[in-house]
Amino acid sequence: MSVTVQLFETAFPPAALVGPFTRAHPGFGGVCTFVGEVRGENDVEALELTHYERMTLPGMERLAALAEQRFDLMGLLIVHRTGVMLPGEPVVLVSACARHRRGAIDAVDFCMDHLKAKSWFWKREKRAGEWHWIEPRAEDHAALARWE
Amino acid sequence: MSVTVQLFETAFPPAALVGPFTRAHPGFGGVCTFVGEVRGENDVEALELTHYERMTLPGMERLAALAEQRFDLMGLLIVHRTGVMLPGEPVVLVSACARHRRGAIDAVDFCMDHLKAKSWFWKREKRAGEWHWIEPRAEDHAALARWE
Amino acid sequence: MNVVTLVFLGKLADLAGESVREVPAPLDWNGLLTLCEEPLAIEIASERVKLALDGELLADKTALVAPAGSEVALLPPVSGG
Amino acid sequence: MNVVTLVFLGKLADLAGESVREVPAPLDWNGLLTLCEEPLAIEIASERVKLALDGELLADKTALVAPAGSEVALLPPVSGG
Repeated sequence: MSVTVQLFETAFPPAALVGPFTRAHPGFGGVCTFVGEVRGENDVEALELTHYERMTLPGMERLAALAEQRFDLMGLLIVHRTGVMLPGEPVVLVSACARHRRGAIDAVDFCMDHLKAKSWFWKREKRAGEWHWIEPRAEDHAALARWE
Repeated sequence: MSVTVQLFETAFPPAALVGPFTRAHPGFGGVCTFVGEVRGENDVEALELTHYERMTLPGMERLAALAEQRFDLMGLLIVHRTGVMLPGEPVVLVSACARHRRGAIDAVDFCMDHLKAKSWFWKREKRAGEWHWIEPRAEDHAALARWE
Repeated sequence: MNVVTLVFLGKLADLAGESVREVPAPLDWNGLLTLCEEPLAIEIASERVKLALDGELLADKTALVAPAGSEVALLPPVSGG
Repeated sequence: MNVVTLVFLGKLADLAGESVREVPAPLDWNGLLTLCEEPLAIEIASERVKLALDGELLADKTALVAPAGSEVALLPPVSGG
Protein backbone atom coordinates (compact mmCIF):
# COMPACT_ATOMS: atom_id res chain seq x y z
CA MET A 1 0.00 0.00 0.00
CA SER A 2 1.48 3.33 -1.06
CA VAL A 3 0.19 6.76 -0.05
CA THR A 4 1.15 9.98 -1.79
CA VAL A 5 -0.09 13.36 -0.58
CA GLN A 6 0.92 16.52 -2.40
CA LEU A 7 0.21 20.24 -2.29
CA PHE A 8 0.90 22.27 -5.42
CA GLU A 9 1.23 26.06 -5.47
CA THR A 10 1.11 26.12 -9.27
CA ALA A 11 -0.93 24.24 -11.90
CA PHE A 12 -0.58 20.47 -11.82
CA PRO A 13 -1.26 18.05 -14.70
CA PRO A 14 -3.75 15.34 -13.55
CA ALA A 15 -3.00 12.84 -16.33
CA ALA A 16 0.75 13.06 -15.72
CA LEU A 17 0.17 12.18 -12.05
CA VAL A 18 -2.46 9.46 -12.51
CA GLY A 19 -0.52 7.57 -15.20
CA PRO A 20 2.57 6.82 -13.07
CA PHE A 21 0.34 6.24 -10.02
CA THR A 22 -1.68 3.49 -11.70
CA ARG A 23 1.39 1.96 -13.34
CA ALA A 24 2.98 1.73 -9.87
CA HIS A 25 0.21 -0.71 -8.82
CA PRO A 26 0.15 -3.53 -11.37
CA GLY A 27 -2.43 -6.22 -10.74
CA PHE A 28 -5.09 -3.90 -9.34
CA GLY A 29 -8.73 -4.59 -10.08
CA GLY A 30 -9.91 -1.03 -10.30
CA VAL A 31 -8.72 2.54 -10.14
CA CYS A 32 -11.05 5.42 -9.43
CA THR A 33 -9.98 9.00 -9.99
CA PHE A 34 -11.71 12.27 -9.26
CA VAL A 35 -10.46 15.59 -10.59
CA GLY A 36 -12.10 18.83 -9.48
CA GLU A 37 -11.58 21.93 -11.56
CA VAL A 38 -12.50 25.59 -11.19
CA ARG A 39 -16.03 25.63 -12.56
CA GLY A 40 -16.75 28.08 -15.37
CA GLU A 41 -19.97 29.66 -14.15
CA ASN A 42 -21.50 32.68 -12.39
CA ASP A 43 -18.91 34.90 -14.06
CA VAL A 44 -16.18 33.46 -11.87
CA GLU A 45 -12.94 35.06 -13.01
CA ALA A 46 -10.65 33.31 -10.56
CA LEU A 47 -10.60 31.17 -7.47
CA GLU A 48 -8.13 31.41 -4.61
CA LEU A 49 -7.41 28.71 -2.09
CA THR A 50 -5.52 29.73 1.00
CA HIS A 51 -4.42 27.22 3.59
CA TYR A 52 -2.56 26.93 6.88
CA GLU A 53 0.66 25.30 5.84
CA ARG A 54 1.48 24.02 9.30
CA MET A 55 -1.71 21.94 9.44
CA THR A 56 -2.76 21.34 5.84
CA LEU A 57 -0.38 18.63 4.74
CA PRO A 58 -0.43 16.82 8.16
CA GLY A 59 -4.25 16.92 7.95
CA MET A 60 -4.21 15.43 4.44
CA GLU A 61 -1.82 12.73 5.63
CA ARG A 62 -4.15 11.87 8.50
CA LEU A 63 -7.02 11.71 6.01
CA ALA A 64 -5.04 9.32 3.80
CA ALA A 65 -4.28 7.13 6.83
CA LEU A 66 -7.99 7.03 7.73
CA ALA A 67 -8.87 6.00 4.16
CA GLU A 68 -6.12 3.37 4.21
CA GLN A 69 -7.57 1.86 7.42
CA ARG A 70 -11.12 1.98 6.19
CA PHE A 71 -10.85 0.69 2.62
CA ASP A 72 -8.97 -2.19 1.08
CA LEU A 73 -6.56 -0.18 -1.05
CA MET A 74 -3.37 -0.83 -2.98
CA GLY A 75 -2.53 2.85 -3.45
CA LEU A 76 -3.90 6.30 -2.71
CA LEU A 77 -2.95 9.63 -4.27
CA ILE A 78 -4.27 12.93 -2.87
CA VAL A 79 -3.28 16.18 -4.55
CA HIS A 80 -4.55 19.68 -3.78
CA ARG A 81 -3.81 23.09 -5.26
CA THR A 82 -3.38 26.31 -3.33
CA GLY A 83 -3.11 29.85 -4.66
CA VAL A 84 -4.97 31.64 -7.44
CA MET A 85 -6.52 29.52 -10.19
CA LEU A 86 -8.45 30.28 -13.37
CA PRO A 87 -11.59 28.47 -14.59
CA GLY A 88 -10.62 25.09 -16.02
CA GLU A 89 -7.57 24.68 -13.78
CA PRO A 90 -7.44 21.55 -11.62
CA VAL A 91 -8.04 22.15 -7.90
CA VAL A 92 -8.00 18.68 -6.47
CA LEU A 93 -7.20 15.13 -7.52
CA VAL A 94 -7.86 11.91 -5.63
CA SER A 95 -7.02 8.53 -7.12
CA ALA A 96 -7.35 5.14 -5.45
CA CYS A 97 -6.20 1.72 -6.68
CA ALA A 98 -7.79 -1.35 -5.14
CA ARG A 99 -8.42 -4.99 -5.75
CA HIS A 100 -12.15 -4.34 -6.03
CA ARG A 101 -14.11 -1.41 -7.39
CA ARG A 102 -15.99 -0.74 -4.15
CA GLY A 103 -12.82 0.12 -2.21
CA ALA A 104 -11.52 2.37 -4.97
CA ILE A 105 -14.78 4.29 -5.52
CA ASP A 106 -15.61 4.64 -1.82
CA ALA A 107 -12.10 5.81 -0.92
CA VAL A 108 -12.31 8.59 -3.52
CA ASP A 109 -15.78 9.58 -2.30
CA PHE A 110 -14.60 9.57 1.35
CA CYS A 111 -11.47 11.62 0.65
CA MET A 112 -13.35 14.19 -1.44
CA ASP A 113 -15.98 14.69 1.26
CA HIS A 114 -13.26 15.19 3.85
CA LEU A 115 -11.16 17.49 1.67
CA LYS A 116 -14.24 19.65 1.05
CA ALA A 117 -15.46 20.01 4.59
CA LYS A 118 -12.68 18.89 6.92
CA SER A 119 -9.34 20.07 5.59
CA TRP A 120 -7.59 23.36 6.20
CA PHE A 121 -8.47 25.20 3.03
CA TRP A 122 -10.38 28.45 2.53
CA LYS A 123 -11.79 29.34 -0.83
CA ARG A 124 -12.75 32.65 -2.37
CA GLU A 125 -13.98 33.55 -5.84
CA LYS A 126 -13.40 36.67 -7.89
CA ARG A 127 -16.54 37.91 -9.62
CA ALA A 128 -16.70 41.26 -11.41
CA GLY A 129 -13.30 42.12 -9.98
CA GLU A 130 -14.29 41.49 -6.35
CA TRP A 131 -13.26 38.61 -4.12
CA HIS A 132 -16.00 36.70 -2.25
CA TRP A 133 -15.34 34.08 0.42
CA ILE A 134 -17.09 30.77 -0.22
CA GLU A 135 -18.95 29.47 2.81
CA PRO A 136 -19.15 25.73 3.34
CA ARG A 137 -22.47 24.34 2.10
CA ALA A 138 -24.88 22.38 4.30
CA GLU A 139 -24.75 19.54 1.78
CA ASP A 140 -20.98 19.27 2.26
CA HIS A 141 -21.50 18.66 5.97
CA ALA A 142 -24.31 16.20 5.22
CA ALA A 143 -21.96 14.36 2.83
CA LEU A 144 -19.34 14.14 5.57
CA ALA A 145 -21.87 12.79 8.07
CA ARG A 146 -22.44 9.76 5.81
CA TRP A 147 -19.08 8.39 6.96
CA GLU A 148 -19.63 8.65 10.72
CA MET B 1 -25.01 16.66 -22.21
CA SER B 2 -23.11 14.17 -24.35
CA VAL B 3 -23.24 10.39 -24.02
CA THR B 4 -20.71 8.03 -25.57
CA VAL B 5 -21.05 4.27 -25.29
CA GLN B 6 -18.47 1.99 -26.87
CA LEU B 7 -17.64 -1.70 -27.08
CA PHE B 8 -14.09 -2.67 -27.94
CA GLU B 9 -13.06 -6.12 -29.18
CA THR B 10 -9.37 -5.30 -28.71
CA ALA B 11 -7.37 -3.45 -26.04
CA PHE B 12 -8.40 0.17 -25.49
CA PRO B 13 -6.25 2.94 -23.98
CA PRO B 14 -8.11 4.56 -21.04
CA ALA B 15 -6.05 7.76 -20.89
CA ALA B 16 -6.47 8.36 -24.63
CA LEU B 17 -10.26 8.16 -24.20
CA VAL B 18 -10.58 10.15 -20.97
CA GLY B 19 -8.41 13.05 -22.14
CA PRO B 20 -10.57 14.05 -25.13
CA PHE B 21 -13.73 13.27 -23.12
CA THR B 22 -12.86 15.74 -20.35
CA ARG B 23 -11.59 18.36 -22.82
CA ALA B 24 -14.95 18.14 -24.60
CA HIS B 25 -16.65 19.46 -21.43
CA PRO B 26 -14.91 22.69 -20.48
CA GLY B 27 -16.27 24.42 -17.40
CA PHE B 28 -17.13 21.23 -15.52
CA GLY B 29 -16.68 21.14 -11.77
CA GLY B 30 -15.60 17.54 -11.46
CA VAL B 31 -14.81 14.46 -13.48
CA CYS B 32 -14.83 10.99 -11.98
CA THR B 33 -13.34 8.04 -13.83
CA PHE B 34 -13.26 4.36 -13.00
CA VAL B 35 -11.10 1.89 -14.88
CA GLY B 36 -11.40 -1.82 -14.19
CA GLU B 37 -8.58 -4.11 -15.23
CA VAL B 38 -8.05 -7.87 -15.26
CA ARG B 39 -6.81 -8.48 -11.73
CA GLY B 40 -3.50 -10.28 -11.35
CA GLU B 41 -4.36 -12.91 -8.77
CA ASN B 42 -5.38 -16.52 -8.19
CA ASP B 43 -3.15 -17.57 -11.06
CA VAL B 44 -5.54 -16.03 -13.55
CA GLU B 45 -3.94 -16.44 -16.98
CA ALA B 46 -6.67 -14.78 -19.00
CA LEU B 47 -10.21 -13.49 -18.80
CA GLU B 48 -12.83 -13.76 -21.51
CA LEU B 49 -15.93 -11.64 -21.78
CA THR B 50 -18.60 -12.83 -24.14
CA HIS B 51 -21.70 -10.81 -24.85
CA TYR B 52 -24.90 -10.84 -26.88
CA GLU B 53 -24.21 -8.23 -29.49
CA ARG B 54 -27.85 -7.62 -30.30
CA MET B 55 -28.61 -6.55 -26.73
CA THR B 56 -25.30 -5.41 -25.23
CA LEU B 57 -24.87 -2.00 -26.78
CA PRO B 58 -28.62 -1.13 -26.61
CA GLY B 59 -28.51 -2.16 -22.92
CA MET B 60 -25.49 0.06 -22.27
CA GLU B 61 -27.25 2.92 -24.03
CA ARG B 62 -30.31 2.46 -21.84
CA LEU B 63 -28.04 2.47 -18.80
CA ALA B 64 -26.45 5.73 -19.93
CA ALA B 65 -29.91 7.25 -20.41
CA LEU B 66 -30.92 6.20 -16.89
CA ALA B 67 -27.76 7.78 -15.46
CA GLU B 68 -28.39 10.94 -17.47
CA GLN B 69 -31.92 11.22 -16.03
CA ARG B 70 -30.82 10.49 -12.50
CA PHE B 71 -27.67 12.60 -12.13
CA ASP B 72 -26.87 16.16 -13.11
CA LEU B 73 -24.23 15.40 -15.74
CA MET B 74 -22.44 17.27 -18.50
CA GLY B 75 -21.01 14.16 -20.13
CA LEU B 76 -20.90 10.41 -19.72
CA LEU B 77 -18.52 7.89 -21.29
CA ILE B 78 -19.07 4.14 -20.94
CA VAL B 79 -16.58 1.75 -22.52
CA HIS B 80 -16.49 -2.05 -22.20
CA ARG B 81 -14.17 -4.68 -23.60
CA THR B 82 -15.21 -8.05 -24.98
CA GLY B 83 -13.03 -10.99 -25.98
CA VAL B 84 -9.95 -12.48 -24.35
CA MET B 85 -7.87 -10.24 -22.08
CA LEU B 86 -4.66 -10.70 -20.11
CA PRO B 87 -4.01 -9.52 -16.53
CA GLY B 88 -3.45 -5.76 -16.52
CA GLU B 89 -5.63 -5.12 -19.57
CA PRO B 90 -8.51 -2.67 -19.13
CA VAL B 91 -11.97 -4.27 -19.04
CA VAL B 92 -14.24 -1.34 -18.39
CA LEU B 93 -14.09 2.43 -18.22
CA VAL B 94 -16.76 4.83 -16.96
CA SER B 95 -16.15 8.56 -16.83
CA ALA B 96 -18.64 11.25 -15.84
CA CYS B 97 -18.29 15.04 -16.03
CA ALA B 98 -20.61 17.13 -13.89
CA ARG B 99 -20.96 20.55 -12.37
CA HIS B 100 -20.64 19.04 -8.88
CA ARG B 101 -18.62 16.13 -7.57
CA ARG B 102 -21.64 14.25 -6.20
CA GLY B 103 -23.20 13.78 -9.64
CA ALA B 104 -19.92 12.67 -11.19
CA ILE B 105 -18.99 10.17 -8.46
CA ASP B 106 -22.50 8.75 -8.08
CA ALA B 107 -22.96 8.34 -11.84
CA VAL B 108 -19.77 6.30 -12.07
CA ASP B 109 -20.79 4.18 -9.06
CA PHE B 110 -24.28 3.63 -10.54
CA CYS B 111 -23.00 2.68 -13.99
CA MET B 112 -20.38 0.28 -12.61
CA ASP B 113 -22.94 -1.50 -10.43
CA HIS B 114 -25.24 -1.89 -13.44
CA LEU B 115 -22.48 -2.99 -15.80
CA LYS B 116 -21.43 -5.65 -13.30
CA ALA B 117 -24.80 -7.15 -12.53
CA LYS B 118 -27.26 -5.94 -15.16
CA SER B 119 -25.60 -5.85 -18.55
CA TRP B 120 -25.31 -8.62 -21.11
CA PHE B 121 -21.80 -9.85 -20.40
CA TRP B 122 -20.56 -13.25 -19.32
CA LYS B 123 -17.12 -13.66 -17.84
CA ARG B 124 -14.83 -16.63 -17.56
CA GLU B 125 -11.29 -16.98 -16.26
CA LYS B 126 -8.50 -19.25 -17.40
CA ARG B 127 -6.62 -20.83 -14.51
CA ALA B 128 -4.05 -23.60 -15.00
CA GLY B 129 -5.12 -23.85 -18.61
CA GLU B 130 -8.82 -24.37 -17.84
CA TRP B 131 -11.67 -21.95 -18.35
CA HIS B 132 -14.04 -21.31 -15.43
CA TRP B 133 -17.25 -19.31 -15.68
CA ILE B 134 -17.53 -16.52 -13.12
CA GLU B 135 -20.84 -16.49 -11.30
CA PRO B 136 -22.30 -13.14 -10.26
CA ARG B 137 -21.54 -12.40 -6.59
CA ALA B 138 -24.21 -11.71 -4.00
CA GLU B 139 -22.49 -8.42 -3.19
CA ASP B 140 -22.91 -7.32 -6.80
CA HIS B 141 -26.66 -7.75 -6.51
CA ALA B 142 -26.64 -5.99 -3.13
CA ALA B 143 -24.73 -3.11 -4.73
CA LEU B 144 -27.35 -2.87 -7.45
CA ALA B 145 -30.19 -2.85 -4.92
CA ARG B 146 -28.79 0.38 -3.42
CA TRP B 147 -30.15 2.26 -6.44
CA GLU B 148 -33.71 0.96 -6.33
CA MET C 1 -36.33 -19.33 -43.10
CA ASN C 2 -38.56 -21.99 -41.61
CA VAL C 3 -36.32 -22.01 -38.58
CA VAL C 4 -35.82 -20.27 -35.25
CA THR C 5 -32.23 -19.50 -34.25
CA LEU C 6 -31.30 -20.29 -30.67
CA VAL C 7 -28.35 -18.32 -29.27
CA PHE C 8 -26.72 -19.84 -26.18
CA LEU C 9 -24.85 -17.31 -24.04
CA GLY C 10 -22.24 -17.78 -21.33
CA LYS C 11 -22.03 -21.23 -19.84
CA LEU C 12 -25.19 -22.33 -21.68
CA ALA C 13 -23.04 -22.46 -24.81
CA ASP C 14 -20.81 -24.99 -23.02
CA LEU C 15 -23.84 -27.03 -21.97
CA ALA C 16 -25.30 -26.89 -25.48
CA GLY C 17 -21.94 -27.66 -27.08
CA GLU C 18 -22.49 -24.79 -29.50
CA SER C 19 -23.33 -21.07 -29.48
CA VAL C 20 -26.01 -21.15 -32.16
CA ARG C 21 -28.53 -23.78 -33.14
CA GLU C 22 -31.29 -23.70 -35.71
CA VAL C 23 -34.54 -25.44 -34.81
CA PRO C 24 -37.86 -25.80 -36.65
CA ALA C 25 -40.25 -22.82 -36.45
CA PRO C 26 -42.47 -21.87 -34.78
CA LEU C 27 -41.16 -22.51 -31.28
CA ASP C 28 -42.93 -22.14 -27.97
CA TRP C 29 -41.75 -22.73 -24.38
CA ASN C 30 -42.65 -26.41 -24.27
CA GLY C 31 -41.13 -26.93 -27.68
CA LEU C 32 -37.89 -25.32 -26.50
CA LEU C 33 -37.65 -27.56 -23.45
CA THR C 34 -38.42 -30.67 -25.52
CA LEU C 35 -35.75 -29.78 -28.10
CA CYS C 36 -32.97 -29.33 -25.54
CA GLU C 37 -30.97 -32.10 -23.92
CA GLU C 38 -31.85 -32.70 -20.29
CA PRO C 39 -29.07 -30.80 -18.40
CA LEU C 40 -29.61 -27.85 -20.70
CA ALA C 41 -33.41 -28.02 -20.41
CA ILE C 42 -33.19 -28.09 -16.61
CA GLU C 43 -30.93 -25.04 -16.64
CA ILE C 44 -33.21 -23.19 -19.09
CA ALA C 45 -36.23 -23.94 -16.92
CA SER C 46 -34.51 -22.58 -13.80
CA GLU C 47 -35.32 -19.09 -12.57
CA ARG C 48 -31.76 -18.03 -13.28
CA VAL C 49 -32.09 -18.18 -17.05
CA LYS C 50 -33.89 -15.47 -19.04
CA LEU C 51 -35.07 -15.48 -22.64
CA ALA C 52 -35.02 -12.74 -25.24
CA LEU C 53 -36.92 -12.83 -28.51
CA ASP C 54 -35.30 -10.80 -31.29
CA GLY C 55 -33.33 -8.81 -28.74
CA GLU C 56 -36.27 -8.07 -26.42
CA LEU C 57 -36.22 -9.62 -22.97
CA LEU C 58 -39.34 -11.67 -22.19
CA ALA C 59 -41.03 -10.77 -18.92
CA ASP C 60 -42.54 -14.28 -18.87
CA LYS C 61 -40.35 -16.74 -20.71
CA THR C 62 -43.04 -19.46 -20.63
CA ALA C 63 -45.09 -17.18 -22.92
CA LEU C 64 -42.46 -17.60 -25.67
CA VAL C 65 -43.85 -17.71 -29.21
CA ALA C 66 -41.00 -17.55 -31.71
CA PRO C 67 -42.03 -17.34 -35.37
CA ALA C 68 -39.97 -18.45 -38.38
CA GLY C 69 -36.90 -16.27 -38.87
CA SER C 70 -36.79 -15.11 -35.26
CA GLU C 71 -33.92 -15.39 -32.79
CA VAL C 72 -34.23 -16.66 -29.25
CA ALA C 73 -31.38 -15.83 -26.86
CA LEU C 74 -30.86 -17.96 -23.75
CA LEU C 75 -29.32 -15.72 -21.10
CA PRO C 76 -27.78 -17.12 -17.91
CA PRO C 77 -26.88 -14.81 -14.97
CA VAL C 78 -24.59 -12.04 -16.16
CA SER C 79 -21.18 -11.02 -14.82
CA GLY C 80 -19.71 -7.98 -16.48
CA GLY C 81 -17.39 -5.15 -15.57
CA MET D 1 10.49 36.00 21.47
CA ASN D 2 8.29 37.57 24.10
CA VAL D 3 5.44 37.40 21.66
CA VAL D 4 2.70 35.10 20.46
CA THR D 5 2.05 35.01 16.70
CA LEU D 6 -1.58 35.11 15.63
CA VAL D 7 -2.32 33.65 12.19
CA PHE D 8 -5.65 34.74 10.67
CA LEU D 9 -7.00 32.32 8.07
CA GLY D 10 -9.64 32.75 5.40
CA LYS D 11 -11.97 35.68 5.87
CA LEU D 12 -10.59 36.36 9.36
CA ALA D 13 -7.52 37.79 7.61
CA ASP D 14 -9.83 40.28 5.87
CA LEU D 15 -11.47 41.18 9.17
CA ALA D 16 -8.10 41.54 10.88
CA GLY D 17 -6.66 43.51 7.97
CA GLU D 18 -3.58 41.26 8.07
CA SER D 19 -2.67 37.56 8.00
CA VAL D 20 -0.20 37.60 10.86
CA ARG D 21 -0.02 39.68 14.02
CA GLU D 22 2.38 39.54 16.93
CA VAL D 23 0.97 40.14 20.37
CA PRO D 24 2.54 40.10 23.85
CA ALA D 25 3.05 36.67 25.44
CA PRO D 26 1.62 34.82 27.23
CA LEU D 27 -1.87 34.88 25.76
CA ASP D 28 -5.05 33.26 27.06
CA TRP D 29 -8.62 33.23 25.71
CA ASN D 30 -9.72 36.44 27.43
CA GLY D 31 -6.50 38.14 26.43
CA LEU D 32 -7.12 37.15 22.81
CA LEU D 33 -10.64 38.58 22.79
CA THR D 34 -9.48 41.80 24.47
CA LEU D 35 -6.67 42.26 21.94
CA CYS D 36 -8.91 41.91 18.88
CA GLU D 37 -11.13 44.61 17.44
CA GLU D 38 -14.82 44.06 18.09
CA PRO D 39 -16.06 42.55 14.78
CA LEU D 40 -13.09 40.19 14.82
CA ALA D 41 -13.54 39.32 18.52
CA ILE D 42 -17.22 38.53 17.95
CA GLU D 43 -16.32 36.25 15.04
CA ILE D 44 -13.56 34.53 17.05
CA ALA D 45 -15.94 33.95 19.95
CA SER D 46 -18.55 32.35 17.66
CA GLU D 47 -18.88 28.58 17.52
CA ARG D 48 -17.80 28.63 13.90
CA VAL D 49 -14.19 29.60 14.60
CA LYS D 50 -11.64 27.11 15.90
CA LEU D 51 -8.20 27.69 17.37
CA ALA D 52 -4.98 25.77 16.94
CA LEU D 53 -1.89 26.19 19.13
CA ASP D 54 1.38 25.37 17.35
CA GLY D 55 -0.51 23.36 14.73
CA GLU D 56 -2.67 21.38 17.18
CA LEU D 57 -6.39 21.99 17.16
CA LEU D 58 -7.78 22.93 20.58
CA ALA D 59 -10.77 20.87 21.69
CA ASP D 60 -11.79 23.78 23.97
CA LYS D 61 -10.57 27.08 22.61
CA THR D 62 -11.44 28.96 25.83
CA ALA D 63 -8.70 26.87 27.51
CA LEU D 64 -6.07 28.58 25.34
CA VAL D 65 -2.73 29.19 27.04
CA ALA D 66 -0.18 30.37 24.49
CA PRO D 67 3.38 30.82 25.79
CA ALA D 68 6.05 33.12 24.33
CA GLY D 69 7.18 31.96 20.88
CA SER D 70 4.02 30.02 20.17
CA GLU D 71 1.67 30.38 17.22
CA VAL D 72 -2.11 30.62 17.49
CA ALA D 73 -4.08 29.98 14.30
CA LEU D 74 -7.62 31.34 14.01
CA LEU D 75 -9.57 28.99 11.75
CA PRO D 76 -12.95 29.92 10.28
CA PRO D 77 -15.15 27.27 8.61
CA VAL D 78 -13.22 25.53 5.85
CA SER D 79 -14.15 25.12 2.19
CA GLY D 80 -11.70 23.04 0.21
CA GLY D 81 -11.83 20.74 -2.80
